[in-house]
Amino acid sequence: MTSKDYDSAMLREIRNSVAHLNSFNATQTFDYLASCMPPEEIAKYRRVILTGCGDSYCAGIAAKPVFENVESFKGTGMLPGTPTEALRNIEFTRYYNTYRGWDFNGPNAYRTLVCAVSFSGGPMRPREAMARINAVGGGSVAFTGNNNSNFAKEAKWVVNYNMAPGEPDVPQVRSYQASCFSLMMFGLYMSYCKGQMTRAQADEQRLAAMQYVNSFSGKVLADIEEKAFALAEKWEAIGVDLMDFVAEGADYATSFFGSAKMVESFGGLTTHDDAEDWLHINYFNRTPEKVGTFIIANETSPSFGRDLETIKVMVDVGRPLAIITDAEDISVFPEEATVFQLPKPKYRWANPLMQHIPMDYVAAFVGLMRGEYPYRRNQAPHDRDPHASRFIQSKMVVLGKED
Amino acid sequence: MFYSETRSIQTGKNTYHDITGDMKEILEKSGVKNGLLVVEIPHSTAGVMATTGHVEAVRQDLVNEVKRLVPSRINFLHEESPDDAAGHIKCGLFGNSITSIVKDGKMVSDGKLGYFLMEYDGPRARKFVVAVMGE
Amino acid sequence: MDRRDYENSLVKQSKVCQQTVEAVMNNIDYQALGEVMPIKEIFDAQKIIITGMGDSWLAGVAMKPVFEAVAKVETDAMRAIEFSRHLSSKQLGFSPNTPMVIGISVSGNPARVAECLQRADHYGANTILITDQPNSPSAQVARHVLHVGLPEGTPYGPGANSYIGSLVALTLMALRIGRVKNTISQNQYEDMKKAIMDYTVEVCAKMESFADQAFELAQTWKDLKAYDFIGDYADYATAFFGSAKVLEAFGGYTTYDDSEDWCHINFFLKHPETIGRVVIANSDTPSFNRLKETMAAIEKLESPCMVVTDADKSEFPASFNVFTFPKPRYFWLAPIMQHWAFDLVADYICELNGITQFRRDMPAFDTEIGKKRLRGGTEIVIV
Amino acid sequence: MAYMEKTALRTEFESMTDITARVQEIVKKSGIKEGICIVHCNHTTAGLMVTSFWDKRGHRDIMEQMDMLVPTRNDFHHQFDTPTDASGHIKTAIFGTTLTLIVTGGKALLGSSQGILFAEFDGPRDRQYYVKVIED
Repeated sequence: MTSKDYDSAMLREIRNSVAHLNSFNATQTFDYLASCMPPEEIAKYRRVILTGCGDSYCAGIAAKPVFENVESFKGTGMLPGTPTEALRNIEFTRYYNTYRGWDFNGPNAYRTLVCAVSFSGGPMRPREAMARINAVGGGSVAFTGNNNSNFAKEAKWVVNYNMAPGEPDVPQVRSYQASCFSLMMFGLYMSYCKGQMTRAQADEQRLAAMQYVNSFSGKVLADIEEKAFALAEKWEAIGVDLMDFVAEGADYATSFFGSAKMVESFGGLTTHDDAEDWLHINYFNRTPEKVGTFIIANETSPSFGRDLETIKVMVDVGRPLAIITDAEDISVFPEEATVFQLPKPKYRWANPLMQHIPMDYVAAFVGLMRGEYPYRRNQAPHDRDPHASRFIQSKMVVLGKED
Repeated sequence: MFYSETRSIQTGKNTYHDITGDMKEILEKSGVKNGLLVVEIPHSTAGVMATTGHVEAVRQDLVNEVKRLVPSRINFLHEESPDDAAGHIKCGLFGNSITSIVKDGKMVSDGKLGYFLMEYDGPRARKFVVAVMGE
Repeated sequence: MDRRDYENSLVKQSKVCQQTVEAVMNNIDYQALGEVMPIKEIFDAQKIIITGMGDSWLAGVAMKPVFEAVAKVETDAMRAIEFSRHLSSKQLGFSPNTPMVIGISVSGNPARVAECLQRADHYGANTILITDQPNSPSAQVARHVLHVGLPEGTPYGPGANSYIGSLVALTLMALRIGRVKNTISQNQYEDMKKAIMDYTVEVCAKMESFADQAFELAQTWKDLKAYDFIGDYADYATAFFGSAKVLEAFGGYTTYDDSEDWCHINFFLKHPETIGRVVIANSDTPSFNRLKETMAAIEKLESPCMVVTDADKSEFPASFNVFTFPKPRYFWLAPIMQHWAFDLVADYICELNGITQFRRDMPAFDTEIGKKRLRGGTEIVIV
Repeated sequence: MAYMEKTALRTEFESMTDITARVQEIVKKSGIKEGICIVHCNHTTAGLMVTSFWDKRGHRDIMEQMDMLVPTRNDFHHQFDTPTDASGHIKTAIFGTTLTLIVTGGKALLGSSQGILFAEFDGPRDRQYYVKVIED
């Protein structure tokens, strides 16, 4: 069997990811974003909160550096971006408190912009986020593929993905990429509206991101597929039954996302942590030879040095290890590890757009190898909540202005 | 003859509390006709002042003026809290006790002065002690 | 079977929990707090960032609410590596002595905390270290050092009392800030301090019955494939802490999430009957009703489930094993004690399965690289 | 003709920094012999003044007297930042942030014991000020 003998809706999404982002890029122009939320509105906001559930929360973590404009203020004399937080949806809607200045009769509240992400628009919690920020007078933007959802209707502004509907029951790759990309472009748009970068800089950064995406086409993606297939076969052969994901900063989004794909695709156990805390906690797993470990160690990341040290310990303790990296010289990694050497983006915030691909492939292949149906649909006991009432029918609670 | 009594009071932040009534009551209880009455506040950030008993605005002015004289600065050497440090100073300046002369079973200031427990920090549970001596 | 034959370090620590809190409360007195946090520096801090690794990071997550509710200063708990390598330098030193960076490391040895403090100091932020070793390398680079003062002779093993020490220290710091900024009165300040001790005494009085319950549960849970922890916000710290104890004590499989995201992700885990779910659900929290919805989904999956709560058993599905803790006078005290429920379970599982803590018996873990992983060869980089 | 230059400096908490030499240097650089020199500090918690530069302890006196006039209280209405910031705003309003000096003979006109001082009411901070010289 080779990887080409396998096919599934998820695999088709991964194989089409470059083409998909290209067509998505064509619809999410800065002019389109300006038609969603006018520049004079967006320029008012001094704090941004990115939120969503599951994959959408990950998209927020991935896009945060773009809102903070970490790349362009260095050495260019431009201003840093808007202070931005990526929050778990429940933490924003139920726990985000007034101590952040929300009780100063307004200014901080009405200068906070909440960008909530939900591709389907179905879950209650993102809608609750929109209602909550509206209740204190702040700004609400819905990022969604469903313009008619109650979630979109709750928001003051809507960024619609205008994407054709995908196949049913797929662990989502397409919508995650769209959410990341859309939020990132919105971050660039916000930065140039606020004068933190020029329009030319924003265009240049978008172009660089697309160049990075396109560098995955053809043989590069096919090679990743082969390598991921071999990895999936190897890990199935040694009986990997827990997967551990390690990354820091915006790359944490990728590792969290990757872990979710494993759960969705074949129900596998996963856990995730950063490279420092991993040494304190997850290091102690009793059966290291059965814990498939992914670490994202990008040369462009400020914690690359610590990643290398952690990788040494991982190999030393006997973990089956896969490294995802944008490093040009991969001789720094131990031979025992499977290294996915990915193209290096000009701006490091673009990494989360594509670096999840190896994990997605592993998720898809292992799912097919085990004959697992995504989301355990129509199987006991998971069929006891067939319409996902656990998050669609959840009660909406809007915390208003407290003191 | 000596009689004393301790009473409790719950204060607010930078509030003042009329204790004239309590003093009169305790004086009556003591049965002393001629002598001295002392009221003392056993705290270091609350004190006592005597001023006009009738006009509310005067007392508000007094509180404001005391605040202006000794603001709760943040650079006192005493590091507990700015209100606490300022409270100690106010207490030192304006005193913790007042003595009143008792004549014919009444304080000589009766009807003219009011006695006020001044809270310089708060809200806190406070006490004040009234003692009467004489015959 | 007698549970007294299956005691390891966590159970032993639970027996001296009250003495630990007493010692820390006595050690961190008014004077110690005043020296660590002069009034001017408290007023200078427009923001507070608490950072640390592993349990120390969780201490920040757990006590963030007391800073919000009492100190009323914007507070973030941040993983050490996120703070030292990924946080934008524009967030440090934008105003004198801001933010107030509180690093936590009981031993003071790992390089990363020293790196955090040096980076903060480099950009003009204020630095305070909470530690039990005032002469440690991290203490050398901190502007102020708060000595926790844990009693001597804590048995070697996964830390619970050291975690409590950090939690109590953070609480006392938040109370001092609140008192200085006059968000609480002296009365409230004293009552809050007393509430820490009152809550400790109340929980410690129930510790024996918790141990009974935990031992019974451990016997049915010892062969489960994995443990899945669910908690929101401050209770996420308790959930994550439980997961860390699983790894430290017996190296099992764990995973964790909040009540909302669990419904989107970990709901789909295969063979739910082999996964023990641990839910932290306190009745006063704003997401209590959400947690109940999540628990209804867990019930449908027929996973074994234990609940750590301050509410009555009757609030939860009948098949769940409920650890009811006393309700603290202030809601933010709950994380100081609620981790004990799973600590005890983890300890008994470890002993029932005859596993050595921290894998000290396994040759794979007995290597130079493994031993030096936290300190040796770790370079300090200021970005 | 006019000439302008920006100067950066790092201050200490509640400190005074003598910037006379730097201002004279800029005046000299401008090549202007007769005219006006404006010194402007673009901050809200730092100001400018002309005073005797001989004795640094005298500067401490000014700062302490300012502290007595405008104590750094904790109950300012301006609660957004810090008490030092709130009192700093008031002190700066009293001091002013702009000085106008006469330029004659290629130098800013100052008395024999007069100096130009940059007064920091918060700090330590990175600060800056501008000097503009305009020819008659």
